[in-house]
Amino acid sequence: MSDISVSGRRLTPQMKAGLGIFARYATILGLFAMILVFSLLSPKAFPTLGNFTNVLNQASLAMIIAGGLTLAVIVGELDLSIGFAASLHGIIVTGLIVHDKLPIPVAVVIVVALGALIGLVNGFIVTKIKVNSVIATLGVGTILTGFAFAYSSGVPIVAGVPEAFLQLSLGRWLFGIPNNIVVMVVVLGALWTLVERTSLGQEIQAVGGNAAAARLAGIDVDRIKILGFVVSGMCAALTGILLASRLGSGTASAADSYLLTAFAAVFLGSATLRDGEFHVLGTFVGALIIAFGFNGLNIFGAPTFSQYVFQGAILIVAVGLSSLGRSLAES
Amino acid sequence: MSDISVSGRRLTPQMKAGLGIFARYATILGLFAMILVFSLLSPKAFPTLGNFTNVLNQASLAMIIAGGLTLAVIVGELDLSIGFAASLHGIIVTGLIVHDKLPIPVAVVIVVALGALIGLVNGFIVTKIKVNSVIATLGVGTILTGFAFAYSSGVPIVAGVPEAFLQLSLGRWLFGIPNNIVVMVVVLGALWTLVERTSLGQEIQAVGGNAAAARLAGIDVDRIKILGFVVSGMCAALTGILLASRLGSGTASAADSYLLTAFAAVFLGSATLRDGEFHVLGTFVGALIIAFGFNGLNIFGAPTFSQYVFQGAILIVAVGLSSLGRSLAES
Amino acid sequence: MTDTTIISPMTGTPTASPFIVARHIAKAFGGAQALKDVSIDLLPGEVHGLVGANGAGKSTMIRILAGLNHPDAGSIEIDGQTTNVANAQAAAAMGMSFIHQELAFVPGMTVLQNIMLGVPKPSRLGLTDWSAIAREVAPIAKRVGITAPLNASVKGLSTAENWLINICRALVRKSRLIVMDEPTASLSASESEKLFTIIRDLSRSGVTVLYVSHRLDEILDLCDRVSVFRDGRSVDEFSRAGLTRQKLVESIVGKGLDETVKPVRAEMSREVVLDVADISRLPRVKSVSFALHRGEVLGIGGLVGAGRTELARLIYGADRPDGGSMTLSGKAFRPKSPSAAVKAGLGLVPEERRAEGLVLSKSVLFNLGLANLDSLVSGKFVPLLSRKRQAHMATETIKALAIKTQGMDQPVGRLSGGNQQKVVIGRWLRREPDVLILDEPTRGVDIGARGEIHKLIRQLAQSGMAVLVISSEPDELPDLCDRVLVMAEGSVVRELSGDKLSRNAIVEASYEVTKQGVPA
Amino acid sequence: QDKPLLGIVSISATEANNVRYIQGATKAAEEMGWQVNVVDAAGNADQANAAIQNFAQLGAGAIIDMVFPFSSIGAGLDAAGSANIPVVTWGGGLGSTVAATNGSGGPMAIPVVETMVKQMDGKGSILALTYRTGEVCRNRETQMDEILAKYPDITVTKNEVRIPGYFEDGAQYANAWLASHPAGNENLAIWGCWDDPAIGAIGSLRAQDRSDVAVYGINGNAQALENIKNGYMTATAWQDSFTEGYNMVKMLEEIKAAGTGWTPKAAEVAAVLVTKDTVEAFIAEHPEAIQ
Ligand SMILES: Nc1ncnc2c1ncn2[C@@H]1O[C@H](COP(=O)(O)OP(=O)(O)OP(=O)(O)O)[C@@H](O)[C@H]1O
Ligand SMILES: Nc1ncnc2c1ncn2[C@@H]1O[C@H](COP(=O)(O)OP(=O)(O)OP(=O)(O)O)[C@@H](O)[C@H]1O
Ligand SMILES: [Mg+2]
Ligand SMILES: [Mg+2]
Repeated sequence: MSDISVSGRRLTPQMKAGLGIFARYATILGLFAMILVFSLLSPKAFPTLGNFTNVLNQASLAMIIAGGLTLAVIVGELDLSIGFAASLHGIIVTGLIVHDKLPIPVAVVIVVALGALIGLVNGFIVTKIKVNSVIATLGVGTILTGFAFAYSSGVPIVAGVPEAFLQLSLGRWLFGIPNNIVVMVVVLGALWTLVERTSLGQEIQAVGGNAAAARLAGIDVDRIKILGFVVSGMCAALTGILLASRLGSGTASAADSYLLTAFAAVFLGSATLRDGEFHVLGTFVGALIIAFGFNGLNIFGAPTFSQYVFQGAILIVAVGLSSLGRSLAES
Repeated sequence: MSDISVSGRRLTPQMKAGLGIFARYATILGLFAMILVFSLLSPKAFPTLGNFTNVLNQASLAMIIAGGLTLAVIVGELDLSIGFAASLHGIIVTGLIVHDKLPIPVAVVIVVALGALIGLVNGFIVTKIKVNSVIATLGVGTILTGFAFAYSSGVPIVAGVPEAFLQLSLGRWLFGIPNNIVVMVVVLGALWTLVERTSLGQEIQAVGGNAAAARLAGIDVDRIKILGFVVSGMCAALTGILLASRLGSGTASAADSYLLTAFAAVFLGSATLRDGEFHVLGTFVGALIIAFGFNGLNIFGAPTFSQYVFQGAILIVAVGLSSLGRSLAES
Repeated sequence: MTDTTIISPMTGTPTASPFIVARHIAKAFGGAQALKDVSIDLLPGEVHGLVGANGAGKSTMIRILAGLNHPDAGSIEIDGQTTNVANAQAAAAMGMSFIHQELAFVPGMTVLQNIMLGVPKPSRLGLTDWSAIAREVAPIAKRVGITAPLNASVKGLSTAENWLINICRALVRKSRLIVMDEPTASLSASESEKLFTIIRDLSRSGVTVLYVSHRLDEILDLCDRVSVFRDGRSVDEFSRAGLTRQKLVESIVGKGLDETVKPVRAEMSREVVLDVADISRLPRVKSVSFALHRGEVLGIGGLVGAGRTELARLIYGADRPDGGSMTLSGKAFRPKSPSAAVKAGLGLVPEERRAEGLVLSKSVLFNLGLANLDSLVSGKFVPLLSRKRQAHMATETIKALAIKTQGMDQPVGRLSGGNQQKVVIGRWLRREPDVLILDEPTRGVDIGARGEIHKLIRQLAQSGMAVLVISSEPDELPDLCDRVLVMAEGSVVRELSGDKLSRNAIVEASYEVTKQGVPA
Repeated sequence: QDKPLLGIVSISATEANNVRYIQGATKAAEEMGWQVNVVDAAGNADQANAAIQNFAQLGAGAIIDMVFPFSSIGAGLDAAGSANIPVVTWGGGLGSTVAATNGSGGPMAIPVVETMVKQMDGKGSILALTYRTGEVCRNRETQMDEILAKYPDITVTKNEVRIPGYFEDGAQYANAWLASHPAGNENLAIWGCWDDPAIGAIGSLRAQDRSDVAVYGINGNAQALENIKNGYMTATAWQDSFTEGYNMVKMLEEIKAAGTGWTPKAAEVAAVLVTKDTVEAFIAEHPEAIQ
């Protein structure tokens, strides 16, 4: 179907099969190629266990929120509220701990429940009132920003944040693995199992693949879509909490920019291993590519403008290789 | 199909027909209701010719960029590069005028052509390399931010911006109609004619409605998609130019925030008059709702946090009324 | 799961008390009264036929039973209890399963995942136990005729195989009622035969089957009783004894109909319009050659998966061949896209009208215009569409094809299946391409309209068009075509014309390869 | 290769004052034989933390945090602290383990607000464009509130702008505010907690031909100075961010030499009030301010 295949030689079936396999692994190859290049460019600072742990630690928050978003996009909806929601959650969790003196675990549980509630509201507006998810979640996100202002008057909550709360994200686990990484692995592992290995996961995939068919097959499409939003909302809450812990404060709009990062990760991931489908493992790889790109360019010390150019190019090239391979394989 | 219709009474066909009509006009009714309420709340300041002209003048830039985006979404793609592109265009147009001393019309033409080129690149990456449009345009947008930075080293181009360039957006036309409004009307009028009244427009709509069917009906789908991106890119350029003229400078990231506004307008518009389809007139109404909502709440003097809450609610309610009416009508 | 577990052991007889009784059902969509007054009852263990012209309301009635639409008036009793089928889950819980006219499958999933869509699955520790499921499903899939491996993606499968998946799903659910809305429309003879055997087995073991089809011979062959819908009303109910095709046709159409219009064959021109030489795209199409003449209707028959659709796509530029060449009117022809093929003078009516033929959300007028845009514009400098020309074109086509629509502005997705098919064909009438390829042109088209479409195809040929018709229904080709190529496993195995052209010859040739092992 | 590394994390490498500061810092670093590496965190605090961690990973000699308040770079400070790398802030305040700060910017508001109040004769209406999430802007707002508390005849309407989007927000808030504050009734002024929102508001004023409203900004970026020259802005306070950057880097040597004995301190550089009357002289003295 690609015009590129028009020109000249025809591909043999073997070559096509090869290209098909290449397409599946192109983003992962891209990731490794990028790591290799940065390792050659900054051999002392980049390819160290310390730095890799560091990158994974940094990327964990984005991975958690992107993992949640993955469920929303698998069921065929966009959730634009996650960034704004995570900002609000960060403010509320610090508020509950600092002002209301709640024990940290209680505050965390309340905020995750609030995240689920926001997801429920999103899901209800989308499935029952049938508002397009772009408008619904943008609207809810805007409202949440208002709430964040109302709760904090826009002033970051800083004073009196207990050390124990900071340790939530700064602390380390067995073998010195940072807590953030542990939380991320648990969350993504749970999401992966849910989607790929349970019968609920089958329904989730079916709704996203063809909602009409899923409905005809007797799947409660609305329930599944709401579930997608709830998971997305809960992951946003987790990220908001960990971010507040990492920053040491609850700050309005601190997490807003996760929205674009999460989207980039999720869509990058859809080119990984599968043919343009969203999946949790892909999102993980997508987030890794973004994080290593940022880190490697930083460490190499590229001028600011070229950092942007490379970051943009990495996105396109990583997906482009895979897409091109696939379309040639299918030509 | 809605669960609401299951419960209890059945709607008569007449009621359903009525609801169907209501659904078509709900967003427009919402706009008028909103204007009415604000007029009652702030009878002196809000419902004046001067204020309405100001709102329209202010909204013109968002309308132009959203009008372009409408074409991209009609052909079934997202263009996330528009905000970043408009920022870059603003810098380049001032640069061409101030540093390269080009006549204003020449500079404008060059920058609009550059907008078309960026659209072409987006379109090429999406159709030929087959990269998902979210990744492609996010990547291109990031690269453009890098270019904006490289071109201006991050310093706004200010000194020596000629008054004539400022008059581009500050000037007024016959009967004192601001230039921005004139440009907006011309651009949206042209886009509307293109989409609704030409054979090319039929192809554009067909590609968005069902690309596979359009292809088999003999339409060059790739060409049409590229066209959608090119139009979107040109409108982003126009908005960037007018914004630079309004600010009197070319400033990096000045137009970035248009991205979300344009998306909100386009998706709001899809609930207007038609059944969830994107169209130029709808986008215009969507942008009006956003602009009047912001203006009215401000004039009424609502506190910042409640402004966010109301803005979010306006989005959801305007679309929700229409969607609910439609789903009841079709139940 | 073995065969015996799918089928509940109870053996019912048609005299038992009815399983489902629907009375005076009415349903309107917007202004369109799809059902006016429909009553039907289904007895345990019977095969109940449901027939009627396109748009008569068959699918709507089925969607109401399935809980997808809700009636405006009337009542439904299941096992003597008045019930409201709230949604698809409720229908499944009541023991009903459905094979809807619109295909229900998820493109990104495997065959097995699609079969199990919405079916409760065994699990271990909350995780789905796929290997156990595969063991149970495999024999059923085989029995239905699914040849693809269960873990293959459904993306590369043909329409027919996707239908088989839907049928398989209905069998895997242990249902008391299986509703099939035109299941054979996409199947060829051998799959159909397999399906009939399954239906008879099901019936014997007490499962009720509601069977919708436009193929009346099947209905007569298979059904214990037949209900006829006409214009949203249930007008007749026949039992098998003494029912003839003639009676059925009269009841459907509301008047007599001469079905035996053998098309008049004009003297065929020897002028070759399209010459195809050794076109391949492995593994689906292997070195196919033929010539298509001006004024000729050339049929391509064969079994499902024989490669006919793929051949059409190659000719049309929708896919690219790995080898071979073509000429069109003597000039080398190598379209790089369908749009190039259309410019060169080709037209295609695709197999999948909803997915590949129509912009469902757009109006009839819009869809009819798509291949004719050049002729609909006025104005020299700006190609503005002329509403007058559009309306004229649409009115003419709607009339010519007797498309049942509320008006030319009705969204095409709301037409009944057969009428949607007519819109796809109608698009090309006005454009008058040199070569028109029709892939399963009468799929889902009612008996009256089928005759009309056949007549129309002959007329097009007579006016000088070269027509290529692909059909899986062996009955269709002998009447319609001057010449028929039979394909099997990607190759043309037989050319039939004149006296040798008959239903049986086509069926026989379809199995040629399988017998000989290697294609010619 | 073995030159000490100065890591700079900027909130927005495309904002004029940030750029000036980076230029000053770079100049000083060159003089000292350091190499400079700038990361643009694009307003994203988490990204800023990541960048600081990356610099710590790299074994940087020192790290400058631009504008992110110390309260939002907890993880970064933690990483730098364990690697014994001093972190200084520009406009990020002094706290936690921050070694030094300047550009706090809060006091810069005082001369501007005082000028504004004087020109309004102590009565009238003000539209204040604020940004409370930012430490600097919040301090400026507090300064303004303290001064205005003495003038009961001045009513203030406060609106929060967003980043990004401050131009558009400034313009839209101005539009709405102007609609209920017609010309000729009272003294009117628009105050931006930094120049850019005020510049957005100027666009609205000019589009409506309203020359009765005085506009005040803070920071003194090139565009603000240009607007003062042309009479569209009344006053701004010029922040000498180049010198701030330069001085801060020079101080890094002292900080590193003192090691654990260092006492954190603020080393502010005075701002310059620029008005229509002084703008020509000012530009003559600081030609770099409008480049
Ligand atoms: N969602 C809808 N909106 C509007 N009209 C509809 C809708 N669904 C069906 N109709 C109309 O209802 C009538 C009955 O349609 P239905 O699909 O039940 O016919 P059918 O008997 O199944 O025909 P076919 O044999 O062509 O499949 C048609 O006129 C159709 O246009
Ligand atoms: N590589 C492929 N990937 C995806 N789909 C394919 C591929 N090859 C063929 N198909 C589709 O599979 C379907 C069946 O193709 P084929 O031509 O082999 O069968 P056919 O003889 O037309 O039989 P049928 O009666 O099922 O249409 C067609 O719709 C074709 O477009
Ligand atoms: Mg039907
Ligand atoms: Mg076929």
